[in-house]
Amino acid sequence: MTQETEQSPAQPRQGELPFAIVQGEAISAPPEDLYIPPDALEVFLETFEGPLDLLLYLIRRQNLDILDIPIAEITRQYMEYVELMRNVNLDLAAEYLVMAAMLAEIKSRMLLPSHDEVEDEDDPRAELVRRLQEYERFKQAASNIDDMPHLGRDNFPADVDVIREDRKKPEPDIDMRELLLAFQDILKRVDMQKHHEIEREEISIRARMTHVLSCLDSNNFVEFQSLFTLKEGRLGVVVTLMAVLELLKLKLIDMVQAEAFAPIYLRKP
Amino acid sequence: MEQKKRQCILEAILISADKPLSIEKLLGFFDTHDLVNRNDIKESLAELQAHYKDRGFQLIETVSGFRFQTRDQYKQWVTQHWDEKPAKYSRALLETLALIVYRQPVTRAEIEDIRGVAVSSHIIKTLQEREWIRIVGHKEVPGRPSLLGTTRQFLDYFNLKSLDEMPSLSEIQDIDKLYPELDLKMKEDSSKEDT
Amino acid sequence: MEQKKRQCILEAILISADKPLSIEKLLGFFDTHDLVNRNDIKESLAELQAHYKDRGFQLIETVSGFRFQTRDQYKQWVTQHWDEKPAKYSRALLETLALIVYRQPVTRAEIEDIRGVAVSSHIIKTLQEREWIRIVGHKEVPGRPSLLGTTRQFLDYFNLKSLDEMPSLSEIQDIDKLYPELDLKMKEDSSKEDT
Repeated sequence: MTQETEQSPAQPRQGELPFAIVQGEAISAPPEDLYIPPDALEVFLETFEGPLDLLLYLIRRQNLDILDIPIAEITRQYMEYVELMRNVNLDLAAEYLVMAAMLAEIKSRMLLPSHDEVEDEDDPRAELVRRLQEYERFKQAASNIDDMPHLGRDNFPADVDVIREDRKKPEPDIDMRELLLAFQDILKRVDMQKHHEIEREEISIRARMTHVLSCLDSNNFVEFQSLFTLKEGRLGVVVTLMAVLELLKLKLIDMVQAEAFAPIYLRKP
Repeated sequence: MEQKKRQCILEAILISADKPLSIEKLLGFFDTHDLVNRNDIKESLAELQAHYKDRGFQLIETVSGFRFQTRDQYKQWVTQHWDEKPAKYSRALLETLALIVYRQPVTRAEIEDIRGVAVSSHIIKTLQEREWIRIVGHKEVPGRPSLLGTTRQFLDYFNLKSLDEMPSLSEIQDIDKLYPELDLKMKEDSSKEDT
Repeated sequence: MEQKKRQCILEAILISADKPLSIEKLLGFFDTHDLVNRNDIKESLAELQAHYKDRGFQLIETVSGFRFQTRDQYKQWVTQHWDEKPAKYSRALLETLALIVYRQPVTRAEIEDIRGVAVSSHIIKTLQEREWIRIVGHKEVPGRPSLLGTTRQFLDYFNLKSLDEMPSLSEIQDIDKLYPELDLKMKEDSSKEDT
């Protein structure tokens, strides 16, 4: 099974997908016999939670009775959808293909002549209907949970100042090892995912970047030279210089010089 | 201790607490010579609930105890404290949570079976970090998969005294009620096509 | 907006605020079509002060604005909140702190990107209140997100003279060699957990 793509709530969702590009060629019109308006494709990834969800949607679009699904028609629409997804080069989840196979199997069984002598033979659609209905209940439950008042979204705990006797609230202790273990864990996970690259850069430059930023504010210019402490020696000067260059690259600071050989000033943009 | 003073002390304790406090815990705030018993506390809590029934905040009872919190109807103003809107939960997360709530103890495979898609590890991790779910045991099948269940914090977060207060799982839904939001969105989109 | 509703909204805002709010700031919580002006706010604040004049907490005005706080005469009870043992920091908090240490200056989104999970505001707030991290600037991208970095207090806590003394990334890979004695100690600690 492939993993569904869970989007972190903090990351903005991609607003618009480019419309279909097939073999390097942009497609301006969707297949004509497509029941689903092409706009639906844009919201596809955000809207459907999987093949069951898509099937429920297709059934509803045609106002079909879930208990009497015309499998052939639904299969056709479903396959068109899956095909379209493939064309737009989306990462097509294996679950959708499994469902397509299941639909095809049901369809083929329904095409076979029915055995009248076997009275209680199961409708091949029964299993699918059961799954759809079961899924639907939890889909509803999920939306019910979302509608319930959430602490921190709909209501907020009281947070008032406290007049208390002079005793300090004990704060949790951590030791360096705990902190490093946590970071080691992240490194391991990142190595496994390979999505992100934590560059193996020296911490001193990062730390100096923070230091330089804290020396600046947006109103006042700070003289470039004042950032350097000669006491730190050559290495310290180099580290500061690299930190400043890195901050400039990241556009976190501005550098101004009135004329050639005039003092250079830094400030936050 | 006289009634009014007791009420004020409880009010001060609860308004400055960072978590819900049970009657037992509240009792622990008093000294023996304060001469306060469980019934006194119950009585004061009821008075406080009545006192705050039409104010900007209220005293609610969750599974772990009593907590003062702002009322839902003022969230529009209260949320201005923060620059960012509170995170919206994805449907995948909510569906996974719903399955854990109603089917607990449940394995990840069982959740995947009903949803028809793999459950991402991020979702499980997010739910665990929020302390809404936890591993409650292991199923005695090959691989001994973890069984997931909800926590006390989950109930606290949703202001519930017990899981029985969750809306009951619906009967088979009327299919027409599905996806109203998508329908709307598509209508909007197509009306914009002419512009 | 009617007087009672305005009072409730202000009450809800003030009771959930983590710092004093000036009349100017309070005004900012309202929308233009709420039709609330400075005088309305002053009036409501006076009403609230009168309302809370003999309760467990009161509305006080400091130099930076209005703030609810518990009353002095109940401090003997309220202080019991802090008699409990300090809690332990969550894994999420430690990982967030570690990323701020090694990736600073870093935005919250960048932390979330690496950890794969949203970072709760609570964690950032806790770290800021502990004065281990602070906002060192803003990244020049849409939304100008805060850049987080560590503080002098963080170094003091860990007895470091500078961040250069933090173990390098390559040393972290081999953590057990760094702290062999700690490893032993932790094992002892966990065996003593019941005591």
